[in-house]
Amino acid sequence: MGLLDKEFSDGNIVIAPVEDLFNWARLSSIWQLGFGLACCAIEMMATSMSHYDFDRFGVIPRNTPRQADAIIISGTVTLKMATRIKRLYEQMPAPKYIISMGSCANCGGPYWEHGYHVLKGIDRVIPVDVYVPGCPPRPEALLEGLLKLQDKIRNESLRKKSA
Amino acid sequence: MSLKTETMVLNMGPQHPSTHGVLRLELKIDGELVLDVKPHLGYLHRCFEKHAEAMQYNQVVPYTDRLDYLAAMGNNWGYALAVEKLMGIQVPERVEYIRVIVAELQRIASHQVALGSNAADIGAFTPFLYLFRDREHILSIFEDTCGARMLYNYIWVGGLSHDIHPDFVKKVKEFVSYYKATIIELDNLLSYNKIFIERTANIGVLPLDTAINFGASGPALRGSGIPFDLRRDDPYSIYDRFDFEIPVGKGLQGQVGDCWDRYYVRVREMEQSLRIIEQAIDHIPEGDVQSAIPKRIKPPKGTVYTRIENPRGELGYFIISDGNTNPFRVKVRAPSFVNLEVLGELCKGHLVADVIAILGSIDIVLGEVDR
Amino acid sequence: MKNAEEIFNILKDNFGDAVIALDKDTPTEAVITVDPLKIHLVGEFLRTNEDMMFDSLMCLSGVDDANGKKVKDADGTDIIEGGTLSVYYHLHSVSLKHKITLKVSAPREDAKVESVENVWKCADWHEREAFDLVGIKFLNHPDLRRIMMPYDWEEGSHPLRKDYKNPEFYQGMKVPY
Amino acid sequence: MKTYFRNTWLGIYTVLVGMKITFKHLFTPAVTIQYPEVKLKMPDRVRNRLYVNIDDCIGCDQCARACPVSCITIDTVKSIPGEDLGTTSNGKKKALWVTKFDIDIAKCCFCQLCVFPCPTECIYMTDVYEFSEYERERLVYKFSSLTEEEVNQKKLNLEKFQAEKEAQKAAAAAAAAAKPKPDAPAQPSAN
Repeated sequence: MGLLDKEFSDGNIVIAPVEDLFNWARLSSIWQLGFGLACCAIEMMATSMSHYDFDRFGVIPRNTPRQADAIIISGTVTLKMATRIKRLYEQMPAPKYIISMGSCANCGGPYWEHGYHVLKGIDRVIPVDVYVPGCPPRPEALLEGLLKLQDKIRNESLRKKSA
Repeated sequence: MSLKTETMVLNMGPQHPSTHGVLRLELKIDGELVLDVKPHLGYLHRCFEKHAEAMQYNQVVPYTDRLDYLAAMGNNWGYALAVEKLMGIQVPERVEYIRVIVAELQRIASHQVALGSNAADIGAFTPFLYLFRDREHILSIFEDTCGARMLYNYIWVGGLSHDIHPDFVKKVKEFVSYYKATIIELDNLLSYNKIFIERTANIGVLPLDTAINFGASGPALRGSGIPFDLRRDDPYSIYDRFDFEIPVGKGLQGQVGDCWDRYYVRVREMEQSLRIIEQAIDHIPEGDVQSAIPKRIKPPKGTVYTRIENPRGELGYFIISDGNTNPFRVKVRAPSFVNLEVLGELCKGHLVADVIAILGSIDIVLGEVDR
Repeated sequence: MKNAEEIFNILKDNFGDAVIALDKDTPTEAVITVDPLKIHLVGEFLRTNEDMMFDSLMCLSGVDDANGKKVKDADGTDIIEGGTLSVYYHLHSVSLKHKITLKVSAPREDAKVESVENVWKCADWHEREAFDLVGIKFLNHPDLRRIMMPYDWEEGSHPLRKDYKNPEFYQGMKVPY
Repeated sequence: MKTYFRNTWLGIYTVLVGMKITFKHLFTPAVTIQYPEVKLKMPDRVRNRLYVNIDDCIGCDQCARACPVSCITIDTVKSIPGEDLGTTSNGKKKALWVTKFDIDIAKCCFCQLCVFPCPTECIYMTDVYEFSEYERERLVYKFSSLTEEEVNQKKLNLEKFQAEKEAQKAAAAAAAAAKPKPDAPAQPSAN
């Protein structure tokens, strides 16, 4: 997970305040990988625009995976794209978080039955932290997913890997 | 002194910062000069045509939404028209009027994203924010009408899923008068901005005969200077009752058919859409919007090809029916798919940075390129 | 402005046996059936002839007619043997404003159709798509590769055929739900 | 030279025009919705999470058939005579136990096609849009109000009832067969 893993992996030292500080820093500046796949990407764009304003939560789109903390899988993941997404995910530095946005990313969505070229859920390739249902989810729903993710980060421990 | 450089192959995408979805471009470059562009598609191939074969006719409508997700109303309409033509259904007047209004609103909303992302790719971010702000008005009208923000499933075969909301007329009128003023703002902010003109004028010139031979349609074709619009040249629905102009590229800032012309045609088209809405909104007749919806959709054997003018160009549906409740084959002639073919032709001889400007000015939506 | 019957007669005069039939019975549009190995000549004629001027190809669609025999293959899955694959061409003339639909059919096992890529440029990707999804080979096409499916997708498997069966795995990813 | 200066002047001037427009927007009210604190009022036709009022469901399976993505699965068990399942709110008599009514909301495409055919209007789309989850399994909503034991009980009841009916029928048939032809030739036995 990061900096303090090895030193404190088995000790009983009280590191709660440090933990809190780390988690607070992490949750309030989730830089996302600016990366759209399909219909949900338009709602993701709408979320970062003036009406919903992603920036209020410290979410700033970054164009390179090397600087990103979170990736929002916004749309249908096809088999052709899945390998690329996996590579992008691997390029991101830890800790990294994934929001699966919309039905298609959750489990193939409307394409789960006959989609010969659709990956049935991004969780078959990379681990997902929050599933946001909707087709596409309203911008508020995406914001709520983000708040859920922040909750998750807030309760994380440095000693235990949870992601 | 001439420096000898080797050609290099550069990959753009499928993940890339420009806002046009998952497209991979293989650029062959000599220094900064682009020698050749090879688009690689299929990163969003969602098997629409296979799904359509497995669904009943009315169940295909939600899937058509997801083709060109910026202009879902147009997709619904094209499909509904095709099946109506196959079955010989005459839809009521009220339905026709509502369809025209929502389709024109959708055209504005779609062009807003197109213009905004075109500008944002080049580096002008403020117009993007403003255009998305105005787009929310249209989305809220649609949400009142049918309950969804983006993928509506509103236009059904033979009718509409809901009648219009009681506030619909009032809200649309408010929007029209508001947006007429805002387009002028957009013009001053972006269209006549010298920096923007420098980035787009004389870039990616598309000559008319190339455009026709490549089958380009929509603003990409009209930017080259031909007033070809299916709403007038192959009229469907009730478009022949409205008075509107077809904006064409005139080469005001450079040659005819450059990126700026294509951009400007879109801006002027939004104005014309507002004009059509103004003419239609006061004349919505009374009636039932669901009276012509068939109980069971079972068209006779045969083939049909219909096309409508979607924001991106000519959207065609080719449906083969074998007399069952499921379509035998549905093929979508997606405007972006055809328009994208011309990209290779346009980019030759330009700089790498111009590729983004050209791509933005063609305005593709990968959902319908790959289907 | 010409209707389908006049166009058919003119084509018949010029190409004889290469133009096979005119199907007027469909409820919406008449379809002219053409020999798959002569389609590029017919297309060239239609595009350049002064009475025709079909300068734009609206749509080109590959279709699996599924009119063959349904049989079971070795492991019990239904496959179709025999029959034809078809390509539909929808043409439109910008200047003369008329439309026509052409159709060619080729045997399913070895479907070969002449490419019209050098007649209408936009046929290029449409033909690649028809090759990719239906499996029709276009002769003299400059770049006949898969377009939608990955390049390393199983050889000879074309998803829009009616007897297509999903693969279990692609590059270690499970395909079915 | 002249064009150079002209271009420079145009560049500066048009940028200033743009800046004037953006400056004006400093004084327009902000459009941002302060989401977690302020929530928009949803329009009355809004299409979000599906909800099933299971008390009204008669198990007719029409929504499942209308669904283009088949995300609804319904299992039913026939009731036996004498069992009272009650009526729905619009007076339809129920005849089936709905033993399973699952909606996989993760597959749902929110098209509302399932809502229209429902005869009792028990399936509808609500305005709840905040329902993201940490686990995918929790997005499968189970609406059936019967517990597993109850379901098994119902199935057992039906089986018992059917067995009884079969037995009765068989007895009746045997009686009927026995009566008219008392000395019919013996059935050729298989073994």
